[in-house]
Order: sequence, then structure tokens, then C-alpha cells
Amino acid sequence: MTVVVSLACVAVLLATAVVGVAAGRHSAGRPLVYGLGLVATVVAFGSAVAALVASPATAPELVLPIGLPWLGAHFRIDALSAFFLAVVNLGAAFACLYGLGYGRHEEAPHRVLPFLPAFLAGMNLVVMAADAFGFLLSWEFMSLASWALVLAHHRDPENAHAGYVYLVMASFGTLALLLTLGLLAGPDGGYAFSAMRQVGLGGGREAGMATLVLVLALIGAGSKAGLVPLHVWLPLAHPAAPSHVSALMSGVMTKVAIYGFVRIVFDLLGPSPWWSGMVVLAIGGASAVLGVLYALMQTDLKRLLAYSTIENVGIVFVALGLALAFRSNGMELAAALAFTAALLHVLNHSLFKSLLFFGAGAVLSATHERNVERLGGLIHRMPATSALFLVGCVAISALPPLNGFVSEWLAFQAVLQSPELPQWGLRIMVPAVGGMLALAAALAGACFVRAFGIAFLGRPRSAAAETAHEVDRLSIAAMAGLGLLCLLAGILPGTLIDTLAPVAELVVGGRMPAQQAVDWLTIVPIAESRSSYNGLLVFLFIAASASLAVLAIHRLASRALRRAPAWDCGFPVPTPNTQYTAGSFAQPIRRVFASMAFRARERVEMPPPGDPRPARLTVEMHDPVWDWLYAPVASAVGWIADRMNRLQFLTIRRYLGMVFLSLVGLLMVIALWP
Amino acid sequence: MGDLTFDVAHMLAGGLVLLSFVMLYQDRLYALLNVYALHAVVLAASVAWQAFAQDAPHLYVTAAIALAFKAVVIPTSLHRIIRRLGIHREIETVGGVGPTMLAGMGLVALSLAVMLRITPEAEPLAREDLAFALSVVLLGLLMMVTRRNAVSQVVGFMSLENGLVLAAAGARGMPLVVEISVAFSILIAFIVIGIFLFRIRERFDTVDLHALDRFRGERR
Amino acid sequence: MALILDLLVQGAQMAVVLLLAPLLTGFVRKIKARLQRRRGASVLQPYRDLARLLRKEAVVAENASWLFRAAPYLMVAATWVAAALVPTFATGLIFSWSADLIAIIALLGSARFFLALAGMDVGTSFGGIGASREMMIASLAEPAMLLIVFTLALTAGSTQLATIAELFTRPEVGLRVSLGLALVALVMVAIAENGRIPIDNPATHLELTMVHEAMVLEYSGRHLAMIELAASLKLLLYVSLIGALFVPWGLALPGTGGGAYAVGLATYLAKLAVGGFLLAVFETSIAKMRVFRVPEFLGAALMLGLLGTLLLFVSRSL
Amino acid sequence: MNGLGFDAVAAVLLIPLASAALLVLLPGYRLTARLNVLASLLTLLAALSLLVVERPAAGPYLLVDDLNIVFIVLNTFVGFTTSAFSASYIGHELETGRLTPTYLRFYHAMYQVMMFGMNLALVANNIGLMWVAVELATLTTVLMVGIYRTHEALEAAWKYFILGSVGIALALFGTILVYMAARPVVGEGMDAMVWTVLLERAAGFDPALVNVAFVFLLLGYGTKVGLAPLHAWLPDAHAEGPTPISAVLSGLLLNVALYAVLRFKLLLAANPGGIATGPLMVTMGLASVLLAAVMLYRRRDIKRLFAYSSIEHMGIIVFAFGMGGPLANFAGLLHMVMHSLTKSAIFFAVGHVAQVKGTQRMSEIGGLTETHPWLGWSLVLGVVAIAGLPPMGIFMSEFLLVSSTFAREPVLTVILVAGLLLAFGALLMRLNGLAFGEPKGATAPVHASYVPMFAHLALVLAAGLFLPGPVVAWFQNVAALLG
Repeated sequence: MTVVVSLACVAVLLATAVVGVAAGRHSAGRPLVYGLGLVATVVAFGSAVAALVASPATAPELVLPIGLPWLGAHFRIDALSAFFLAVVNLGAAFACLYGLGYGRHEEAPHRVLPFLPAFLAGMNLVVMAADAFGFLLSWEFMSLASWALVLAHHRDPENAHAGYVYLVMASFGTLALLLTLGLLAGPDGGYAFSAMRQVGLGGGREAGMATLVLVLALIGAGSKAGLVPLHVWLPLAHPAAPSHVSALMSGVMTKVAIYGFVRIVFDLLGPSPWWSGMVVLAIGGASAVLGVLYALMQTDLKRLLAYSTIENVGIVFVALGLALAFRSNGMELAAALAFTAALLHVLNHSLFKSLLFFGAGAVLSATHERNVERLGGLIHRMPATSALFLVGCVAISALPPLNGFVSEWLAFQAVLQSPELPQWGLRIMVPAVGGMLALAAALAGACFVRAFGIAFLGRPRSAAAETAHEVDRLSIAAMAGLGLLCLLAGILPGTLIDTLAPVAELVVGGRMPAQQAVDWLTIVPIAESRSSYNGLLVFLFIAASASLAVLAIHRLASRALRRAPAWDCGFPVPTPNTQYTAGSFAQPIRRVFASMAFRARERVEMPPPGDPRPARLTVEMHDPVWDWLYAPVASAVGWIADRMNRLQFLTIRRYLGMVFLSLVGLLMVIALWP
Repeated sequence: MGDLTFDVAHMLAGGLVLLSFVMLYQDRLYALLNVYALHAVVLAASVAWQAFAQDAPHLYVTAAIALAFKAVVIPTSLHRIIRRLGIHREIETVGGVGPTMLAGMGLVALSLAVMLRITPEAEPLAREDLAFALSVVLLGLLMMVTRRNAVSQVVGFMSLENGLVLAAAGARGMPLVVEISVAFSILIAFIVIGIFLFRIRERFDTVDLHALDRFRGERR
Repeated sequence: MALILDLLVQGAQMAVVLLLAPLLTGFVRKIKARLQRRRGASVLQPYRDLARLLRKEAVVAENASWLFRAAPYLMVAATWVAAALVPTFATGLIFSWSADLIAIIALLGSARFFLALAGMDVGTSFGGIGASREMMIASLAEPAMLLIVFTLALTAGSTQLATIAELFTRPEVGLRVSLGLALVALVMVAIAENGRIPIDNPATHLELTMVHEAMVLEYSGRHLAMIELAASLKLLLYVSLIGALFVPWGLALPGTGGGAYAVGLATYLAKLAVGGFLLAVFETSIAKMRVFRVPEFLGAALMLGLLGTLLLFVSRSL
Repeated sequence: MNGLGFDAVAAVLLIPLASAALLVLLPGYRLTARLNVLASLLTLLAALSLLVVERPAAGPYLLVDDLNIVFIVLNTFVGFTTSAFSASYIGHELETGRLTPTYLRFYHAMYQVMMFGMNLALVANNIGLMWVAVELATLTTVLMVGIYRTHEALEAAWKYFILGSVGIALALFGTILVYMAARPVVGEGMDAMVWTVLLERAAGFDPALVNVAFVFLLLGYGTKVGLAPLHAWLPDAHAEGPTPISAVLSGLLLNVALYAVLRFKLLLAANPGGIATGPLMVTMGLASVLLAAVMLYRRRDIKRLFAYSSIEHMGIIVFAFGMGGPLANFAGLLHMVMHSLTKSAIFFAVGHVAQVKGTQRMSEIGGLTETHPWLGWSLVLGVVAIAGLPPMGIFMSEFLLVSSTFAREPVLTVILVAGLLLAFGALLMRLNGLAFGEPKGATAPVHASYVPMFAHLALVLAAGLFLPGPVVAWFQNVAALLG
């Protein structure tokens, strides 16, 4: 039933893409495409949630006579797919709503409208597919559609480059996944997921193969999710696309990649060795810390958000690694806790990252400016946008009572289960990774104080920022909806956790204690004596005591308020240049961390006394991953290409020589053949 | 008759190989052409002998073709071309003559090593013939590789095809298809080469392939 | 009936922290003054200051936004809620399970978040300095704090303050290396978080060194009062946190009669006094360090926390 | 009754021959172009009729079986679409004066002769006849590559001719050797050259002789397949000849040569003492893939770029057949069909692009999707397809190939994948410059014939999503045939 509905929605989306091709340049195209997309995604979201809540024990499998001829296209929606389907379509629906308004500012609609619905359809299909071919086909189709969207403003050479790097990395990942699935399917092609699952359950895979599958899956899915060191494309490609597409890529597509990883490693591969958790933990922790450090160094608002996506993906993978470790040691309860934390963070991140990208898009359309150094003071001109952006910032900084905190709190609770682990390596490693998680969270706080403070607070740093004005209602509506969801997910986590229970049960074979049982909507991961959190109460307390304070003050104290020039310690300077810039804000943290992480160097050129020239401070930073991993490969390819290119310029005689030599060589083979 | 047949055939085929070596050794175009003509004559003889030995009359036709075209027509016309293009100067071989000869030796050894693996029940005549034919083919190819001059490359190619004809003739009872195809291919090859040499002369004043190499597709 | 009693206790707790906070601040100032052979202001001076600030009109910079005016109240609220959840004189408060130690730290984090934003709101250079330094300090202090929490929680098998405190009252816990390390780290973090010497000097306005004061430079009147209150609440919170975790004796267990509560209150006051005294002594006996040496100080705390966590396994395996 | 079937075969051969004779006589390019299209269409219909009518029994000269009928239908279809494309293309060439009417007459006649040669090579049941046919096709293409008579064209044709005729010679030697091997078993005369006979008696052949024969045949026909290191003629021949010829070369001639190699592979597989042909083919395939992938990076000429991509794909196909096994063979067949369709479609697009921009240098072409949306996007589509991205057919074949071979030969497969990725990077880099970015070069409107291009792309797209059952069954038993 759900499968049929979802496939119908996908069909509608594909049809919408065709409409987009037809009506791309027409003014009616925008409302038509986004409207249809909105309807389709909302319906798909509803059916997915229904499937998740109902969560039948055996999900029916639908086989269409397309795809691999002798296999057909298998579609199946179990609890896992249902959850990710819900995430995908929720984000998609809000993106469509936002696009209805934001699309008005699009200068090349004919390069967006056809591909956006195709992109949505691709993401839906990946989650639904139940055979290797369908999975990879929709996976790569998704990449392809998003590539076209990245190239929407292709005249900008940066975007063209971004698109290039993006698609190459994407197909690199796809090839890795292709090898993975080929390995799982075996030489005689058992491409249906059900078949692979059987082999996995039968324990038909030896350790070496499991290792290979794990590594390849980590490469394949990780390159799409943006794990360090496969992240280089992400901060290029995500900002290049139109903002609602960036939101989709950052907020939703990375989740589809996570789905791929979970599906392959948790579901298809079957039991995995205990240290597999360590690998995932290490990579996840590294991505979390490095991602947010990168983000702290950015001045481009959208690129900053993209880097913070890397951080959040890292957090999810840390939780997944914990789940793997617990599961391989038969600790279902702890595994369920960790896995639920991962799922919750997937949902939360898709919510607040979309919200933040929408905000960035609003700023972009209001000021045509992505560089925070040229923004500022927007809180006065775009009150609604800035308030909602603030909500997003609080949520992503993992501060109570919003949703970001809940998932990180659960992750910490999972970390605290580590003493029960039998292996020393894990016991030592898990708390260390927990520390990295905490570090990432704290740095995220700094990062988003910086982002919001520089872009929205203070005094405008450019004419564009000064003349900015609020964006249209639909965009604000989309952002408001997401903000509300962030709050709800923050104060009512218990219901979410219960909804996710079937997923955890399906994947790790255990579930967290049911949360309705606990009174006052508290969440209790293990037992109340151990830990508990009540977002609702915290929220109410803060609200109550804040209003109490306000009330008391306004009753007892003077209400007099006088507006005056800023005091600024006695010597205020009118020009806004005296404000702290993003660069200067990041300086202390740069000195502490980046000097080792990015080999950041500061150079001060101080003109001699009497010289009117201003002093200059130049900071140079290197991305170690790029320097040590990608640049060498690229230069090696270039070098080989140059050497080999001589073959194009030989004389005919030399070509004959090549023929002659290969003939002689083969004859020798024959002569020496036993 | 066995022995005598065998010996003569062997002698002629060996003579072809020898002549191929002589061609490798030559470094003047005219001399090269003359040796080539001789090569063709010997070929014709051996084919004719095969025709007699296998009493397969159609092979006489092949022999005639070989004699007519390869020993007369082609050398004379190539003479003409050379004269027209005025390139009767020395041809620089790539590696000196010595190494080339050594390489040729190696090739002959290789072809023997390959061919003598054949089970002797395929009767020796064919076996030996094949060995020689293969070496002639390889030597022709070697010649094409070690000469810088278009005409000598063509000659090398022709000697290579002589080797083919030798093999074909050695193949007892091989249907007419082969001879026709051989003649046909020689014909086409010759015509097209003629056209090309003509055109090439029309465009550049030499057929030395260096001139052609200037026109690599993708000049920097 | 029991519920009402519990509510009463909880209410009392909230009132107590609110009332005692300025007193602790004043007490510390007084002791410092004495140690510096000054007479010093009265212990009650902070109350007077608050009252005065409340009476004055608030002067707000022209381009200050609503955030600037809302932040103080949010700070007070968050800090107050956090402080209300730390067992001061009694454990097992009725709402103590609504947030565990991690959540309390996060609450303080949100308070800091809004303070930093408020500092940047007016768009002065000092606000920026303060905010950026504060976040840098926090980015090291928070992980350190969380590692300390790991140490405690892994020892007690819980992140619930009440549970930990109750557990530590028992003798079988005994002395542990990792707990000692955790204590040292916690003290260092507490000093950093409260902007005391050597990290920051609450009494100075010397722009090169100040962190907290730089952020609140633009505040005046009732807003400033709120911020001062929040600051002293935070100090109180940390002192009572250390007290509840490492000298948990005398805490009134739930259900025990009024006498126990009286004892708990008395011991609590004693703990505050000792803590304040030690703080004052420490502050007078050490010099303020340069801002860029702060990371080393906090890095040490971080390392200690991690070390504590790892040593835990050793001591466990013993 | 099979007389009808035989007539169909005869038609496939005679229509091109007759029309060639006719086209030589007729002046005027419009008429000849139309006739050319008509003749190709008739040939196609005749070939299609082979599918329905009962197949003729294998005679001493002609044979139609599951294996070659795939090739025949594909051959005639692409031949037809290409003739349609060339009609519009050549018109433009005539306007710009790159071709003169006299040459044009010759061009159309040669086109038909070439089609005749290729069809003959495919239906031949006789190794001698097949050899003749392949050479005929080669030599005609040589002449057509040189038709522009520019320095580059002549040089490319000369190179093609020399290398090609060496290939001819080697192939002939191989053929003779096969006869020699067959003679003791089959007996003298024509029988010893007939496929069907050879195949059933192959077990008794002298292994050593067959091995040597296969070496010569692999090199001889491999030269035409464009396998590294015998590929040298291919890029220049593609780049300098008229674009329809490039399309035919990539789409058809390579396949015909490949078909010959496959036939002899079967022969060798049937012989117990024969060398394992798999490793040889896999090695050459991988060599071609890697070489082409690397060479793609420094290309400046758009047609040469896609010529190298043809080498790459031929390498993939040979790799697939070398690996063997039902899945890999299926993948190889599918890949071959998809490649001919896609590559010829790309050449159609490229031809028009080159005509519009008046150059083949990629540095002078840019932003096509802005200036010529239809051309630009179809080029994008073609490259996406050729790069093996879904939902196009090549994705399916590459999926099958890689996923089925990885478990068997991990190392080789990883090498192949590396080659694929390299080539993908190069193609995409060029595509970025050609289709996107600031427009460069002339922006004159183009009068192009989109129908053939879109027909091909539509087929490729359809195949990527849904292969009809009969086709699959047919491919499957051909794959089984190939062992």
C-alpha cells in the first residue's frame, strides 16, 4: 500500500520534471512545479509516517518489470525506509514551499525547475529500492540531478568547478558502492536485497569479505555524506546550488547517504566484526571536529553551513559506530540507544540545517551577499528571518531546550554505556570520542555565535546590508514551520523515540524502553536512576522564570529606558569598520586549533613609523586533506597524462613498431606456452 | 618423389628468407627494388613448384600473378616514382644494419621455435614452409619498422605479402578464395599506395614520412 | 501531602540559591579585601548594588535590538533553572530528574550563547572581543567539563546528580585517583567559567584583559542587574556543585524530616563559606594570566578530565 | 520455407551493392543523398525481416545465426540513421565548400560499398570471405577518411592505410593457419574454411597451429577494433574524416572487427589444447581502457576526444568477453550495442557543433547549453550516457560487468574501475567546458537533423530502464553461446 502510494508520488514528481522542462522559462512554471512537488511530497510524507507508525512485521515487496530484466525492480518499505522516506519528504516539502516564494528571485528557472523534482524523485527511489541495480540507479540519478542543479548558475567558473569535483567524487562513491554490492551479490548475481540478507544471516561471509564490504561502503556512502577525508566536494557543491537546493543537498541528501550506509552495513552485511565500530567511530569523530573547525574559518555563510553539515554527519556516524560496537557485542539495549540517537540526529539535522539554509537564502536574496564580512545589522531589517535563523543556530549548537540537544544528549548517554563493552580498545576509545563530540558541540556553539553575531547583529558593513528588507511570506512560512518543528522535537522527544522503536528493533534487534510509560513526557534511556531529561519541563521552567523575572522587574524596578549612542568604553567610533569581523572573531580559536589542524600562519606587515599605509594581517591556511590526498593524485594523473600524450605524436614507423613488438611478444608467449 | 619435392621446396623457401635478409641489408632504393624483384621471382618459382608438387594447377595462376605483378610491374613503377620524386639517395635505416640483421636472426629463430611445435603429423612440407613463411613475414615487418622511407616501407610490406603467398601456396588444397583475395589485396594495396604517393607528392615534395609527421592532428 | 512537601523543598531550593548568590559574591569580595588588608565593602554590598541598578533607568544603545534587551532575562532564567537543579542542602528534589548533569552544563551553555550574542549586538569592538574570547574559553571548558562528567558518571553509573551525590555519601566509593583528577579539573573549569582570576578579572575594565566585562560593557540599569545576578548565580552553582559532588555529606535525603533539612542547610552554608574562602585565597595568591595563555590552562583541565576517564578503567579493573 | 530467408540475406548484401553502382552514375547531391538514405532504409528492412522469417540453413558462404544477427540488425540500423544524418551534414559541407560534387558522388557510392562490406563480413560463413569483406570495408573507409584532402586528412588516411594493411596481412596469415589446422581433420577444400564445419570439428585441430593462428587473428582484427597498442590509426581517422564516417567507424566497423575476433575465440574455446584466450583479451582490454583514459586528458580536438573514448569502450567490451561467463558476456553484448548507439549519437551532435562553431578545437567551443540548447543538452545527454551514468543503458552493462567480475577477479576489476573513473573525470572536464560556462565561438543558429540523434538516445534510455523480454532472451543465449 505505502509502496504504491510512494511510487505514485515519485511518478508525479517525474511528471513534474517533464512539466518543468516544458514550462521552464514560463512564468507559470514556478508555481506549477513547486505546487505539484509540494503536494506529492506531502502525500509521500504522510504515507511514510503512517507506515512507520503502523510498522507491519513483514513489509510487502513490490516488483515492477523494469530495471534488470531477469530481476525486475524491487521496491520495499520497511521501518528503516519509512523513517528515511519521512525525513526526505519532510525536507522536500519545506523546500518546495520555500521555493514557491524564493524561486521568484531565480534568474535561470529553466535550469532549476526540471531538475528539482527529478532530484526529489531520485532520493525517494533510493530509499525505496530493494535490489542492487535499482538502488544504484536511483543513487546515481540523484547525484546526476543534483549535479545539474549545482550547475544552475554555470556561468560562474567556481560553480562549474564545483560541479566537476562533485560529479567525479559522486561517481567515485558510486563505483565503490557498486563494488560493495557486487561483493554482496556474489559472482552469479543475487542482486535482490532479500537474497543478500539471506546470505548475511546464513553467516555465509568470511571476515575478510566483511571487512572489504565495510570499507567500501564507508567510502561509497561516506563520500556522499561528506565524511572526512572524502568531504572536499561538499563545501564546493552545496553552496553553489540555489539555496533551497542547498538545503536539500545538505539536509536531506546526506541523510540518504547515511541510509545507504545503514542499509548495507547494518542490514545486508549481517553480523560484523567488533572493531568495525572502531573504524566508524574514528572517522565520525574526526569528521565532527574537523568539520566544525573548517566551518569556524569560513566567511561565506552558505559554505559555513555546508562545513557544519560535515560536522553533523560526523556526529551521526559516531552514534552509528557506537551502535555497531554494541550490536557486535550483543548489547541490544545500548545499541538501540545509540542507533536511536543517530536517527534522531538525522531528523534534527535535516530540520535545522534546512532552516539555516533557507535563512541564508533569504539573506542572499535580500542582499545578494554571501560573505558575512559584508553583512551585519540584519536583525533590524529582517526581523522574522533573523529570529528564525537564531532558532536554527540555537538548535544546531545543541542547546536545550531545542532538538539538537536531545540527540546529542542521547549520544552521550550511549557513550556512557561503554564500560560494559568487553574489548579494551573500545572501552578506551569510546570516551575519547565522546570528548571529541563535546568539543565539536562547544565549537559549534562558537561557530554559530559567530555566524549569527556577524551576519545579523551589530551595524551593517555594506550598503547592501543597510538596504536589505524582509523576504516574502512563503519563505518565512517555510522557515517558521521548520523552527516550530525544531522546538517540538526538542520538547517532545519521547514520542519520537517511541516512533523510532520499530526501526531500532529492525536494525539492531533491540529497542529503548517505551517512553509513554514515563510520566510528564520525560525521556529515560535506561533507567530513571541513571539519567533522564525532560525538554518540556526545562522549556517551561526557563519560560516561567524568565517571565517571572520580567514581571518582577517591571513591577518593582524602574521601566525607564533611554536610547543613547553606544558607550564603547568611552571612545566610540562611528564607522562600522571598528566592529569585530568574522576573521577577528575566529582568531583566538584559530590560534588554538587551526595552527595544527590547517597549518594556519599569520603574517603582520607593519609599515614603519610615519608611513601612512595601513598595517596588513594576512592569514594563510591549508586544507591538509587536499594537500596530502587530492593534490598529489591530481598532479600524478596530470604527469602521467603528459608522458603518455607523446603517444599521440609518434611517427607511423613507431606505431608499426608497437604492432611489431606486440606480435613478437605474443609469439614468444606462444613459444613458451607449456 | 617425397625427398626431391621436399628439398626443392625447402631450398626455394629458404632462398626467400635469404633474400629477405639481403633486402634488410640493402640501403639503396634501386638495389632494394631489384632485390625485391628477385624475391618475387623466387616466390613465383616456389609457388609453381608447389603447384607441381601438389599437382594443383590453379597455383600456377598464383605463380603467374606473382611473377607478373611483383617481379615486373611493381618494381618498374616504383622505379618511376623514385625517379619522379628524385629520391634515389641513400635511405637511412633507423638502427644500423648490424643490429637489424641480428634482430632478423632472432625473428627467424622465433618463427622456427613457434612453428616446429606443430605436431609432425601435419606433413613436413607444410610445416617447414610455414616456418619459412612466418620468418619472411616477420622480416618484412621488421623492414617496415626499420626504414624511414615510404618506398622502402612499401617494399617491406610487399615482401611481407610474399611470405603470405608462400604460406598460402604451402597450404595444400586451399581453395581459390585465397589466391583471388591475395591478388585482390595486392592490387588494391598497390593502387591505393599509388594514389597516395601521387597525392602526397602533389602536396609535399617528398614521401619521407617525416614530412607527414609534421601534420600530427593536434599541434601545440 | 508528600508532593506538597516536595514542591516546598524545591521552591525553597530555588529561593535559597536566588537569595544566597549575591551573598556569596559579597563574601568572596570581603575576604579578598581582608586578605589585601583592606576593609572592603560590606558583605551585603551586592544586594545594594542590585537594588540601585534596579532603580536606575536603563540606557540602551541606539542600534541595540530586541535580543540585547531579552538576553539578560534569558540568562537569568537559564542559570537559575540550572542552579535550582543542583542539590544544595537536599538531594532527590522533585524536579531533579528533569535534567541531569549534562543538561545543566548545556543550560549554562545557552546562557553563555545569549550573553555572547548580546555582546555583539551593539556592534562595538569591545563586545566582539569579549564574545570571541568567551567562546574560545567555552570551546575548551565545555569538553573538559563533559569529560569530568564522564568520569563521575562512569564511576556512579549515572549522570543524575542526586544519584551521584547519594552514591558518594557511601563509604564504599573510597578514594580514587580519577576522582581526584576530576576534582582538580572541575575547579579549574569553574574558575574559567566564572571568569575569576587568573582567567579573567571581574573587577577590572582594562580592555586588553577583560572577557566577561567586555561583553556587558553596554549594559546598564535593570539589565545589568540581571546579568550581575546571573553571574553570582553561576558562581554559587559551581561552588555548590563541587560541594554536592565531592563533599556530599550532610545532604538531606528525600523523605527525611525537617531536622535533616536543617542540618543540610547548615552544612550547605558551611560549604559555601569554605568554598568562597578558598576561592578568595586562590585569587589573591595568583596573578592574572594573558588571554592567550588561557588555552594552556584549560587544555590542562581537558587533559586531566580525559586522564581521569581513562584511569577509571584501570581503577575499575583493580 | 527458407528461400525467403535466403532472399532476405541476399537483399542485405545486394541492395547496398546495387545502389553503390547506381550512386556512382548519378550526379547531384540531393538526389544521391536521398537515394543513399533510401538504400540504407531498404537494407535495414531486409535485415529486420531476418528476425521474423525462418533463417536460411548455413550454406558454404553465408550464415545467419543468433550471434551475427545482433550485429547485422545493429549495423543496418546505425547505417540507416547515419545516412539520414549525413544527408543534412553533407549539405552543409557542400555549402562551405569543403567538399566538391565530384567527391560527393564518390562519397555516397563508397558509403554503400562500405555497408556492403560490413554486412558481408557479418553474414559470411567462410573465414576467407569474411577476411575479404573486412578488408573491403577497411579500404573504403580509408578512402573516405582522406576525402577532405587536407594535410591532416591525408596524413590520417595514410596512417590508417599503412596500419590497416599490416593488419590485413596478419589476419590473412592467421586465416591461412586456421585452414592449415583444419585441413588434416576436415579434409581439403572449401569445407576447411566454413565456420559451421570448423566449429564442430575444432576439437581435433592441432593446438599449436591454432594458437599461432589466434595470435595473428587477434592482432590482425584487433588492429581494426582499435585495441591498444594497435589503436594508433583510430583517433586521427575519426578526427579528420567526415563526421558521418567517424560515426560509422566507431559505431560499426569496430564492432565488425570485434565480431571476427569473437568468432575465432569460439573456435579456440572449442579446442582443448588451445591457449586460454581470456587472459590475452583481458590484458589488451585493460591496456586499452587505461591508455585511452589517460590520453583523454590532453585532448584538444573534440572528435579525437570521443575517438579515444571509443577505444576505452572497446577495451571494456573486450575485457567483458575475455572474462567470460553468462553475466559478463551479456554485459559485453549490451555494452557493445549501447556503445554503438550512443557514440554515433554523440558524433551526430559533435558534427553539428563543429559545423556551427567552424572548428573542432574544444578551447574555442563553450556554453553550448546557452547558445544552442538542443545541441548542447543532447551532447550532455550523450556524454552522460557514454560515461555510464544512469538511467542510460551503458550504466546497466557496466553495473553487470563490474558487479559480476569483482567477486571473481577483484584486482582486475579494480583496475578496470580505476580506468573508468579516470576516463569519466576527463570526459566530464571537457563537457564542463563545452556545454557550460561562458558561451564561446559562433552563435549562428543550426539547421540540424535531430531525429537520428534523439532516436539513438531514446533507445539507449529505454534500454537502461527496460529491456524487452525477447531481446534479453536472445542476448542471453548469445552470451551462453560465447561461453
